[in-house]
Amino acid sequence: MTLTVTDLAIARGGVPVIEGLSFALEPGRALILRGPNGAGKTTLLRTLAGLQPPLSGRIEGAEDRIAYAGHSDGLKPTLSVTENLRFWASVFGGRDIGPALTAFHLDDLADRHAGNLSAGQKRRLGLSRLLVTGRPIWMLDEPTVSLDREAVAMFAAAVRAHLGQGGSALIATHIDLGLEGEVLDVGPYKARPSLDSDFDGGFL
Amino acid sequence: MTLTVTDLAIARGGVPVIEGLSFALEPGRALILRGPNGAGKTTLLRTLAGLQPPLSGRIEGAEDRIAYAGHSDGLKPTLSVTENLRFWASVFGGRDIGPALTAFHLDDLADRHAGNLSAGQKRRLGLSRLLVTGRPIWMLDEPTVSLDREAVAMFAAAVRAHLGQGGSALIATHIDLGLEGEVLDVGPYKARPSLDSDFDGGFL
Amino acid sequence: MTISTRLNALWEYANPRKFLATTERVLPVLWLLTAVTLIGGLVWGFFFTPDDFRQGSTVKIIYVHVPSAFLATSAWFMMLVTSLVWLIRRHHVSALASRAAAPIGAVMTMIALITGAIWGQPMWGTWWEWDPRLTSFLVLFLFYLGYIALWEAIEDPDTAADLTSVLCLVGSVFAVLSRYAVYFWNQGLHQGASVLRAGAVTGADTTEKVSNVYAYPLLLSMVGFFLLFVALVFYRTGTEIRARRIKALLARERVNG
Amino acid sequence: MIALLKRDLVLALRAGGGFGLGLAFFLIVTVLVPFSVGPQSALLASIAPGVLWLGALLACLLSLDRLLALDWEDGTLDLLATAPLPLESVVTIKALAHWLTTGLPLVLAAPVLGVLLNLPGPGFLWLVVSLALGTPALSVIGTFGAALTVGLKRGGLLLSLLVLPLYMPTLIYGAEVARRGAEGMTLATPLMMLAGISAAVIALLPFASAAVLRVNLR
Amino acid sequence: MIALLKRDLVLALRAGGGFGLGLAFFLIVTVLVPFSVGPQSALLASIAPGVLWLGALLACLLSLDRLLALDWEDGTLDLLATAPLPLESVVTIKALAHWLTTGLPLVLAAPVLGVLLNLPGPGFLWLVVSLALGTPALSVIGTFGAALTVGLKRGGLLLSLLVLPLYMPTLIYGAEVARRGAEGMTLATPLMMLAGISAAVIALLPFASAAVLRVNLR
Amino acid sequence: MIPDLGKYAATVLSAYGASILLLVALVALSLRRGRKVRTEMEQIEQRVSRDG
Ligand code: HEM
Ligand SMILES: Nc1ncnc2c1ncn2[C@@H]1O[C@H](COP(=O)(O)OP(=O)(O)OP(=O)(O)O)[C@@H](O)[C@H]1O
Ligand SMILES: Nc1ncnc2c1ncn2[C@@H]1O[C@H](COP(=O)(O)OP(=O)(O)OP(=O)(O)O)[C@@H](O)[C@H]1O
Ligand SMILES: [Mg+2]
Ligand SMILES: [Mg+2]
Repeated sequence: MTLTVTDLAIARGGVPVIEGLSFALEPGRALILRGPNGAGKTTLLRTLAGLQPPLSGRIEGAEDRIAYAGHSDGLKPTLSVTENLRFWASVFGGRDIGPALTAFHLDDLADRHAGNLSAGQKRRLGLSRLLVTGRPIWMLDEPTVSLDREAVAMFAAAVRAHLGQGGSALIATHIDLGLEGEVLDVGPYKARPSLDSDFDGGFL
Repeated sequence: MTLTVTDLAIARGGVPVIEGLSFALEPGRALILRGPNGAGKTTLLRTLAGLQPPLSGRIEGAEDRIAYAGHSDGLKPTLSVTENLRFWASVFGGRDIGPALTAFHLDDLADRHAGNLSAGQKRRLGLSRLLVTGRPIWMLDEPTVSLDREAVAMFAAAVRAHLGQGGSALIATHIDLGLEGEVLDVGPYKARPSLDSDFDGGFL
Repeated sequence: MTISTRLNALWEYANPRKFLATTERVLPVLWLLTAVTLIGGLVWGFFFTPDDFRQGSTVKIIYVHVPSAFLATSAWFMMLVTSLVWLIRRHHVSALASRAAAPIGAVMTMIALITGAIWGQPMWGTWWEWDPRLTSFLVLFLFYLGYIALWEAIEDPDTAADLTSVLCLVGSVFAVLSRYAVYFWNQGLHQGASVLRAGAVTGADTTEKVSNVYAYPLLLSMVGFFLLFVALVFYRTGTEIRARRIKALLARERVNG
Repeated sequence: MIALLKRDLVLALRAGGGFGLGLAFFLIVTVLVPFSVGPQSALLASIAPGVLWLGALLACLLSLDRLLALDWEDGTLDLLATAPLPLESVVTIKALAHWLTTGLPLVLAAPVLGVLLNLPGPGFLWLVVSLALGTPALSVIGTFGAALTVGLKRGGLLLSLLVLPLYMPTLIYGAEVARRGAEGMTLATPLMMLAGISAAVIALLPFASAAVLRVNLR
Repeated sequence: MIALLKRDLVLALRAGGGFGLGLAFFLIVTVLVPFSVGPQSALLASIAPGVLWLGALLACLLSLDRLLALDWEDGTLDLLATAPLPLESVVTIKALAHWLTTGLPLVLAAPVLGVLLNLPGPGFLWLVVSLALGTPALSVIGTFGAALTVGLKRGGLLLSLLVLPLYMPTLIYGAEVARRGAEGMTLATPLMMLAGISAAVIALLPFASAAVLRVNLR
Repeated sequence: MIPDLGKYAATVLSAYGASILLLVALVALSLRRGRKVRTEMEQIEQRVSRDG
């Protein structure tokens, strides 16, 4: 099923940041979100993931189909790598965690506490969570932060495999991931609320 | 004054991660630290900054000359951008914050609360702190995380200006910063604890 | 006009601009009426009523004590209603009116507590007694404090409105529960509700009546307190609306700039 | 759901003794009371049921700020909110885990501390009964408070301020049961009220908590 | 140094009423006592000084976990440790800011709460004096505890557990001064002990706190 | 002018005093904040309409 976004407007902290955004994300495709710092990429991903309501516009085909990965990984430092991953697997219906560990070369670290990993190792563990969700649409906010070159390649391979199985991905990033996919620059959709708009309907 | 590191060995969580590392960082030069995830870059920087003691080896010319910037920025979300920066300026001896704000294009954001900035804007504020410390050696741990391309260029310009004034910089990063400087790969110095080494001298 | 169209007309005041325009017109009159009734009631009560044979001149405290106590509870009730309106119909003015009313309610509660404490000293020989009625007012005061603190602590206005509204709802339920609990826990010394009983006002109630000499100025000063409350709520809601608009304007300027 | 409960319990155990600490705090508060009010045993006996209830309440209260805040800070709540679990059950399980790690140990430890404070003989049974009925309500109400304040940077004290008045009815009836029990008086009414409050709160409040949490996650 | 103090005070104010909340907690604890031990005013009067001291202590205690933990979490402590300020003065200023935002308001509010608990007339003066002498010690000791637990993920309760025994001498002498004051007895000895403890703690403990903090930052 | 309040003069006067003080403070603070916010809003509205 395609994720369709029509004429979306979103706000952060009560201030509109993006408006008039429309796109469609088909199964098997990846869409790379770009835009300068503060453009509203994070806000857009959170809105699509259902964490905050849009100001206006329609989002179709998102309900319960999204695996979201934000700036923080949701790891518990006192649980081991396996325990962290197994927890998410059982929340999302109990998939096997073996393939996820292998895809991100975590087998050697499996029994380490997540708190004792380096920044990049933590991130790899956070990304491996995507594989156990079984959700078709991945929404990733700067997934490759702290990853070394080899790990970025692992990540790209994981995304490609996901697309190959009919999944899709929406990825906000500032660097080049080595992924083929359309690029959506959110810069042009920057919200410019007109100054004389009605005081009546709200305060803007 | 040159920062000289001789035969350094460092440990993280009781486990040696790097040993036999020696290098010298002269004024006006930048040294780029590279190495795969978990190689020990963060540990090395924290040791040089004096936050943790080395296992063995000597560090000369570091005392009170280092401005450290780690994975987190030390920003207070309820203080404004100016207030955050002015605090650090007065801790480090009361420099003017104007140039720092300008160098990272923060003038427009000056009155915003730091908590309401996007990830990249926060990072820019964190980096601008370096300019008000007046310290000659910068130690930066993945400084360009979340920065867009334009901001990475700002950062590179700031580093170049710092080097031009006789400062030096040690930067751990996975991406290309567009900075000329020697590269130090810490990979080869990975500690290989010999299993038969003396049990007496500290259980290893 | 049928009742429903009348009600619909009422909703129009949930529009910030309309609200501002209307209150702007009404407020001067309201302030004037407030001054007349409040000062009238208090002066009448303070200067022109006789002393009670048992309580002496302390009976005059009733003219501030009872109206403030009455408004302390009424203000919370108003906040409950406006919170519900916000949660159901999402009219911003309604949420802001709750916010504007809370400090007034808190001050009224404080006045009731302070005058009561001062009154208690000669009457019961102590400043404070864990009497259920006094205690439930203390609890009410704590609810006010928590409610105000929550508003202050949250930055995003809509989030703050949602959270404080839910708090007000849940808090109201617990406030009622506390009141019952407190009455169960300690049967107190305080007067029963005598003023508001019709019999008391007309003098037909013999046991606990507040005689007419006291009742009329008391009623007047209650009206005065009530009008003061209304005027303050109107005025402060206007302030909140403007503050909110400032925030929106600045934010928009930032986005465009 | 069971995975979440299990994880919360493991976390409580690993975080340097989630069980032990609530208990230790309870113990210490109880121990501090004789130091602050003086050691006369008649006086202590007369305030013992109340002090134990108050100590239990404060021990509960103190552990509330880690109930949701940790999961908020590291992004777990965002991820849970997009997971196939309804937030209502997330909140209920959090409250259950809190009770298992804080309330239950308090219930079990209360008789021991009763000895320290010269609690009269018949009081022990009713102290335990009242705590067993009341502490679940404390956990559920606390979860509501935690959900209200979770967005706020370290809302620890605001949380206390909001939650304490909500604890009032439970405390009054609970302490009343314990006190009447200790003095051998009839206690059917407060006992029923306590049970009623607990039941109502457990049945209804999770909906409010989930709603509030959803708002805070925006 | 002044910059740090000023920043801490501003932060306390901005964080949704840093001042108000410690106070509110103190108020609430005091209010809960009659609910749990019952409303008899003679009983209340006899435990009033102790309860007020205990309430002040708990209010202090509750705000300790934000004393250093916030600065730890966002990396500020790392940066401060590499700044030209000695850690000893950082720690002292933190304690001072804590006292100004928590201890001082408690001292000022205590008489009002004394009224609620029927504190006997002469007790008011000595309650205030003992709190004014004792709360600085509470802040300094608390800072030590906070420094000790700052590395641990949400060591809130562990902190309480470690700090409470350290609070014991201050509490004992402080409550004793207040109690003797209320009963009109002589109180020179406990008063001098209290003052002595405060002075010694303020002079020496910051060194221990700084040492411990340095270890925790590694 | 002041009526004879007997031995309770201090009580009654302090009760009235405290209440009136609190009421006046409440009104004064409300008015002060109201004025401030109003002028601020007008300034910003003017600036906004001039610029945009
Ligand atoms: C001799 C002393 C006192 C007298 C004669 C007195 C009298 C009254 C009266 C007549 C009412 C109105 C009842 C009603 O309208 O429902 C009232 C209400 C109230 N009084 Fe007092 N009072 C006294 C002392 C106190 C004290 C010491 C306090 C608290 C510190 C206090 C707190 C209150 C409160 C909170 C109410 C409102 C109760 C309600 O509306 O249900 N009073 N008082
Ligand atoms: N809590 C907040 N309150 C108010 N405004 C905010 C808040 N958080 C972010 N903003 C603002 O909203 C805008 C969009 O932020 P967002 O985080 O979505 O940007 P982004 O595209 O993800 O940027 P980055 O690349 O730096 O992560 C920014 O201008 C930011 O300053
Ligand atoms: N608290 C800890 N306890 C034990 N081991 C740790 C701890 N933190 C990190 N480590 C381990 O120490 C090693 C070095 O970690 P460090 O953070 O210095 O790596 P890094 O080079 O910065 O990696 P990255 O590029 O991922 O940030 C890693 O193997 C890591 O797993
Ligand atoms: Mg972002
Ligand atoms: Mg690192």
